[in-house]
Amino acid sequence: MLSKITVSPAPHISKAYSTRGIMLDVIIALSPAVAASVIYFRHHAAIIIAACVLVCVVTEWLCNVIRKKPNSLDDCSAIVTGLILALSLPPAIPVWTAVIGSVFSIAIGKMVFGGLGSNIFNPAMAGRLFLTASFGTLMTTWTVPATIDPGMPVISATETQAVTQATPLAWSKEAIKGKAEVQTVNRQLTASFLGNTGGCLGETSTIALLLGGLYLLLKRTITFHIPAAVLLSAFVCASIGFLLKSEAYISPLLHLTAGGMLLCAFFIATDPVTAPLSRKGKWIFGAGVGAVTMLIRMVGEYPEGVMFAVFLMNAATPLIDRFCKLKPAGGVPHG
Amino acid sequence: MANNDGKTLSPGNVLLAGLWRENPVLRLLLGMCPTLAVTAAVKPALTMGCSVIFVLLCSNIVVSLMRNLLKPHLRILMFTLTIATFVTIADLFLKAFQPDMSEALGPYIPLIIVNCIIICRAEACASKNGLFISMIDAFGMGVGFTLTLCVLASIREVLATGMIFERPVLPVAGDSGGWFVPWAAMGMPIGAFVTLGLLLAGVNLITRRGKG
Amino acid sequence: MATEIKAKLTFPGGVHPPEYKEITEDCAIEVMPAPRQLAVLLGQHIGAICKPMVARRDKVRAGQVVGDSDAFVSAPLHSPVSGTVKEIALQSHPVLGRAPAVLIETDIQAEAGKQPCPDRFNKDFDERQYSCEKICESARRGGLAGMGGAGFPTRVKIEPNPRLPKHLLIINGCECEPFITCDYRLMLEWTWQVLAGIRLAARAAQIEQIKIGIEDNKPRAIHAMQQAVDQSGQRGRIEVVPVRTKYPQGGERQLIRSLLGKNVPSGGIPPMIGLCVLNVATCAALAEAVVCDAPLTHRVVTVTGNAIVRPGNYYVPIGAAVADLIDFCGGLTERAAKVVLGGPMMGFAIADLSTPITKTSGALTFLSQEMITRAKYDRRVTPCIRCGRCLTVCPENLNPTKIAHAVKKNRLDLADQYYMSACIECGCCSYICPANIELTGYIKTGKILQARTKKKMPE
Amino acid sequence: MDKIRFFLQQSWLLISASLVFGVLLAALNAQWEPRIKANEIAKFNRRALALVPEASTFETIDSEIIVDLGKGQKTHVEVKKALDAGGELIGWAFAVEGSGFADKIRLVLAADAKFEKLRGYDVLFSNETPGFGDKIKNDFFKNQFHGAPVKAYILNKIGDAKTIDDQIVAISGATVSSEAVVKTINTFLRQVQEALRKQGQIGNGQ
Amino acid sequence: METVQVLLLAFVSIVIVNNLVFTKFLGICPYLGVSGRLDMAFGMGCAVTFVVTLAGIMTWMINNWVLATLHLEVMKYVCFILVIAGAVQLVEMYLRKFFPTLYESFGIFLPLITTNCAILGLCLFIDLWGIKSLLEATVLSFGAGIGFTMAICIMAGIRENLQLADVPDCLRGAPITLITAGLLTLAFMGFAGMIG
Amino acid sequence: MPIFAQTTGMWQQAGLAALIMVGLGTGFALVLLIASIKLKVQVDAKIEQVYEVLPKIDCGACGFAGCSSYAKAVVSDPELLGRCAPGGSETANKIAAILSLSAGASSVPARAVVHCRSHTKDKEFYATYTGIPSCTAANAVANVQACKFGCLGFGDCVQACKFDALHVIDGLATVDYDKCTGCTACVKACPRNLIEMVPFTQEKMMVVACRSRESGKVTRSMCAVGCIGCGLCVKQTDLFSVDDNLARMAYDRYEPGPACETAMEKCPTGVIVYRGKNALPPRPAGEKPQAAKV
Repeated sequence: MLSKITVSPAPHISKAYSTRGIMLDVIIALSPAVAASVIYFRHHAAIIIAACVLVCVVTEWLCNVIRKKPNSLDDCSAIVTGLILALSLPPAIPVWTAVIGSVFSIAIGKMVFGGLGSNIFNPAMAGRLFLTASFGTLMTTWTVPATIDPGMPVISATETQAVTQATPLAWSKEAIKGKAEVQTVNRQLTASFLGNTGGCLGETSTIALLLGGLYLLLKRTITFHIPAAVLLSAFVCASIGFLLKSEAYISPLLHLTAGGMLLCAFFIATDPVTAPLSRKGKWIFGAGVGAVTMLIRMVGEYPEGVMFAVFLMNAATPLIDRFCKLKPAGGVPHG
Repeated sequence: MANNDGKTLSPGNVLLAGLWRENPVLRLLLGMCPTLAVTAAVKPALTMGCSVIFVLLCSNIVVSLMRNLLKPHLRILMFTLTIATFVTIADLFLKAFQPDMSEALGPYIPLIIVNCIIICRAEACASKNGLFISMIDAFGMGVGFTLTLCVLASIREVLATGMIFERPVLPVAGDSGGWFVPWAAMGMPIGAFVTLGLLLAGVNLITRRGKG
Repeated sequence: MATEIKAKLTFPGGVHPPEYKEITEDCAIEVMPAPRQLAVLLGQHIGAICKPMVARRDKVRAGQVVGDSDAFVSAPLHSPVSGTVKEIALQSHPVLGRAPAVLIETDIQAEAGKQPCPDRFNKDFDERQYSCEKICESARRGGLAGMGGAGFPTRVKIEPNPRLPKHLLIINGCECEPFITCDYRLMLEWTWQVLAGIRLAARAAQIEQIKIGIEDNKPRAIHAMQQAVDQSGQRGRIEVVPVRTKYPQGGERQLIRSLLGKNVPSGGIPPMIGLCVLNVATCAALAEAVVCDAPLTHRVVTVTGNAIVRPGNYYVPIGAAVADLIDFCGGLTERAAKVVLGGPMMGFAIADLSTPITKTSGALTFLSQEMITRAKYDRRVTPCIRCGRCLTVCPENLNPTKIAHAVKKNRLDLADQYYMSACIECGCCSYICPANIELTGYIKTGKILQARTKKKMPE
Repeated sequence: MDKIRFFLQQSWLLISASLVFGVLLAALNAQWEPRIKANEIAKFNRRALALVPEASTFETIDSEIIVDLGKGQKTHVEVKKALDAGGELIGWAFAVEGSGFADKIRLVLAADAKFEKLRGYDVLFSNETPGFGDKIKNDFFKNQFHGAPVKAYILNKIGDAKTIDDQIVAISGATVSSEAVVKTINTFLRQVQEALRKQGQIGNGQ
Repeated sequence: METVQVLLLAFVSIVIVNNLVFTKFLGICPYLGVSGRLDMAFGMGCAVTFVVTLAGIMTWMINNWVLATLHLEVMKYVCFILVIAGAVQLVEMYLRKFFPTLYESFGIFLPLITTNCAILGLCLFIDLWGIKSLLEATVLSFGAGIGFTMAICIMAGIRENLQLADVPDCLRGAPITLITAGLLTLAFMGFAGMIG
Repeated sequence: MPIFAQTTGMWQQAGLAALIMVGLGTGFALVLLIASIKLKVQVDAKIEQVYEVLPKIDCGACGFAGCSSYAKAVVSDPELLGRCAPGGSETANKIAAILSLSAGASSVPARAVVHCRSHTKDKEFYATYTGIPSCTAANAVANVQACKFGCLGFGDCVQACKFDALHVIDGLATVDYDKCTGCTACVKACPRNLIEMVPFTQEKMMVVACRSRESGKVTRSMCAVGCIGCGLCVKQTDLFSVDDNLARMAYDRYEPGPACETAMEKCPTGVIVYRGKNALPPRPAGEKPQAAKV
């Protein structure tokens, strides 16, 4: 009679919410950005996104097969990694580059550490950084969006001869060196808000990312701490630069909308696996990401610093966690 | 070392120990700094390996010869002195006859002084064994080290530049229409760390298979 | 009908599981006749395990002492019925596994069961006719123990202690666990008895100030208690305080935090900060013990869940087997998948249906398969993604995932660094975990392992 | 006395070994030092010869040339005359140093006899990232300097690399290294020219 | 003011941009060996910082004042290593004798340092870069120690987390540490070229 | 005579070099010698011994800060043995020799014995356990399997064993006596205290593989191969005793003999078995008619 009875430690009920649910939420939240990228970059975007997602999924499956572990594809985290990686790639890169990036993301970024939950670094950013390090030229070649805004200068690279367009951030770098007008760049604000400018697939359209971020916040998939901290600290850093030397540094608003800042704030830095656990830790983490990004953007050699900043703070996460260790409500127990 | 394991201390055994069973890089994790630093290309890696073989051989010979005269407190000092001398000789030699390599390797040649392999072999083998065994041991260890370096360097050089020994092996994309786009990251620190990490993992896998 | 109440007082953390109280909240307390055989466990709660005071084939009366101990932290055991001692043998215990128990065969004439006596109390009750010593002595002789959870002997709690003077009595009427309604029914139906118990306890402990904390999802109970307090003219002394509905509001540490904003030291007890916390059921039992001189032999048990035919609140003799209760309630439905002694958050799942009811078991919950798996990925455990939800809900502000992982990897030192011992095992972290990790289970395991290593240390 | 004996007993090996090693080192050094020096000169000459192919010898000038690196740092530059077989001055060559992307870079610069046009540069030593930064060794970039007037050069991302003027087109993907080269050349070139003019080694450019 | 700026830049450069561990592969052995626990790593870092500062200053002085004047550059390596080894041993003995508590906290790491190539490496790099002022050499050597401490502490934090992770068997230990270190260098790549 | 001049220069430099070297060497030798005498610190003799065997190159491969701290650690915790990569197995063996000598090599080797022989098919279960797969966790949840004393089979001991000497076979922890070293890690791991260190006076030991203190009737209802405390074995030899419904064996006095064999054969539930190297597989449960499940 009792064959169906089971026993287990308390509690015996649980909230109907799973890892897969969280990942699906993120995928839903990314869909506006995916849509925007397809609108602006047409088939380039579609092909790269499809390739990244597919390769990520296949790589994870292969790794599990090699390790003789149960299949972990149904938590959908590989799809999220693939999407974020694809959205942070420039539209013009060849598909094989995206494939290498995806394999690196999943295999080295995630599976060698033991799969989901064990990775120290954000896998998608690992892939992107590896590609940046390996194929710098390809990773900084930006195609013109299908709906080009004539206000932005068109440049041609000397070696490839392809018609490309500089991103607002690349121009901001030129402006810092005094080789471009800050005003020209600042005029890109609207275009950057809509996404009608050169840049990585999913990073151009601010409004699509905001929509997705809002969805995540409303669904409580992420808490507001990290996005708020990232944006706030980036804004403060950019403002300092802007106020001190407005002829060299572009407007802080453009810094927030341009490049990967929003994608990072809502989707990359909030990756729970690689972010600190406690609230205080999240504030520190977010502030660090924002500040390092702005440091690299304004002082460093790379036009974009988001992936470095995220990576750096990922590395510091264990230390932050340790620093922000929670004290029990009732004080530290004796003995 | 195998001398107390009941195994016979045959020269072949000692040689093989250095090559695989106690390979300094892959099994003992010694001398990691040069392993990572000079393996962007095969040529400097080979040069480095040869320098290590030379220093290892010389220091082992010297230590083995005076192993019975060593006093406990001054032993390490004695080793250090010997090694530093031979490293300087190697450095001078390279500067004189291989100036390009000397420049490419830079301070990593003098850093052989603090390469754990050398002092480790002096301590573990040369100070306990006769001249012949010490020499064989030094040779085995040195060759093991060099081979590992070369393997690592060839992987990295091919992927980073499409070349081995600065000779093209993969058609590099460009004007001549090759298909291979070099992975610059392999020439950077990330390439060094990840390749060595995966190499070690592979070795672990093989040894475990062997045991199981 | 009382109006809806929105309380503000609460504590940080906690979860909001579905309440399911509607299943039994309107079921009046019903007396269950004594079953053929009872098994009074000799170890019922925290404190020393009793020694049997009767022998095989002895005749016992209802209320006769069958087990006792000389230890300070202990309470005697009484036979709920008159009958014959059949045997003293090992019996399944919800916590200890197998523990010695006194098996009593009920006399035929005693089967009707003991009737409760709430009608002996009214607004004219005056606790001052009982001296402090008398109340304490009654509590001791009646075998009273906390009927909410751990079951700390009541006498020890209320007796004045010169080293730890108490200044406030907190009555816990929260009943935050889903499903359970026994305390709610007590406050509604036995209002006067509960109030009398509260006043007696305050007199024994020599406390002037009393606060009754009730969750705001029980407006009728709040109303009833408030009315009783008003009518008996105790308004200035006794305060009925609604607190926000949230699990584990009924944990004494959490209730104190909600009511006073104070923290009980980790691993400590409320008297350390001058408080005494009693459960409403304990108060009712105290009143009965002092006024009627009746020992604690019966208690109200909520039999509930979605896998039992006739859920309700029953007045059950302590020692009745779970199987007897199931029979009395019409049996299990087909869907039954789990039998939990206690509520679904902190209760003990039991496998052996001959396990007897103890003084501390306030509920018996029968859960169906759907209820325990829900939509959660078929209860498959996925890796921790460090989402931090367990940190947010932890009422003790701990880092459950870190502790659980440390225990999993057998790193007790690390678990200790993250204050494993401060965990109250409320189960919030396991409840919320999207990865389905049994965090509470691991922490509990870790505590057991820790205790083992500590015990082995002197060897 | 006993102490000294004890000490000698303990450490005679060390002392004698240091003696032997010291002598060994010094001897080897004395043996090889000329070669090492020759190597260095040969390397410089090889690079310089590629820039000034007509030259047969490079002769170090006697006068001191000091270059201000900014921030109060100064360095000494060893400038050499390129002489053809007839001993006629046909150009100048000197080694300069600046910081690149990863490490220092050392370049050889060569100018024509009047120090008005650059004969180009070559890399003596660099540790730039393979695939990007080490493209400063490529002809595409180097040729832009060949024949360029001695001026402060401006690095651009856009432009025609074929025109020889003071506009230098950067290597795409390696802006840092390109910039480092241009910056290093800019730091030294004009100052050396100036110094040489002051010393009367070359005309004043009129 | 300019000197201060130069020194500051030199410091930041050696700590972050040209970090010995991430860009020069120095000190990898202790980096892999002693980064298992944070407190050990921090102790090691402190000890290295102390010794490297001492060694940097001493070798700079010997190199520039003694060897350069005597034209005995050939003796450089021998002198460097003897100075480092001697200094380490003396400091260790001195600490053990006179500051036992300090010795307990980081003195145990001192013997490890002789074979730490970060120390000798830094001395050699200072020589190679042709650092001309003692002050700058001091700042550089101190910065190198701080950079090493930072790197090893970050790694220790990560490794403490990895102990609880489900790392494949064959990757456990050195391989995963190496891969993590590799990814870390990617993170620090962002600072490359920031300061010349 | 330029050649002569050159040689003189060289010898001059060599002399200087040698002088500096000798100076340095002498100086350090002196300092170190004095220091090693003056600053000698008392250390545990065993640590010193272990330290002497170590390579003393302080490479840090063991995870400790140098050889001396490893020596200290390994003396206090022998489980750290074999961490010294440069020294290899040779050093490990030497350290083991130093450590085990003091542990007393004369006594009989102790080996782990699991006091239960109930495989999954022999046990009675009340319900399915769905919680954490660990014995400690399962033991805290009320009776999953009827017998409170039997092996839970989740393998806490398997995890604790560093020598791969324990395996769970059909729900019962089983010791591989070829690998067991008697380190007692499993004894500490078992939440039900089923594993005990038994002095192996013989190659194989006769043991009562049960810990159940339930009455005979209850034991039978729960397990096909539990000890029912019938006392038949006690009648054969005084090596056995029954206490609290459970037969026990005096291991220190055990010697194989016909009386023991008879006791083993007479046992109605077959709970008396051999354990050790080359131990015969125990009699299958239920072979005797009495041993049926109630």
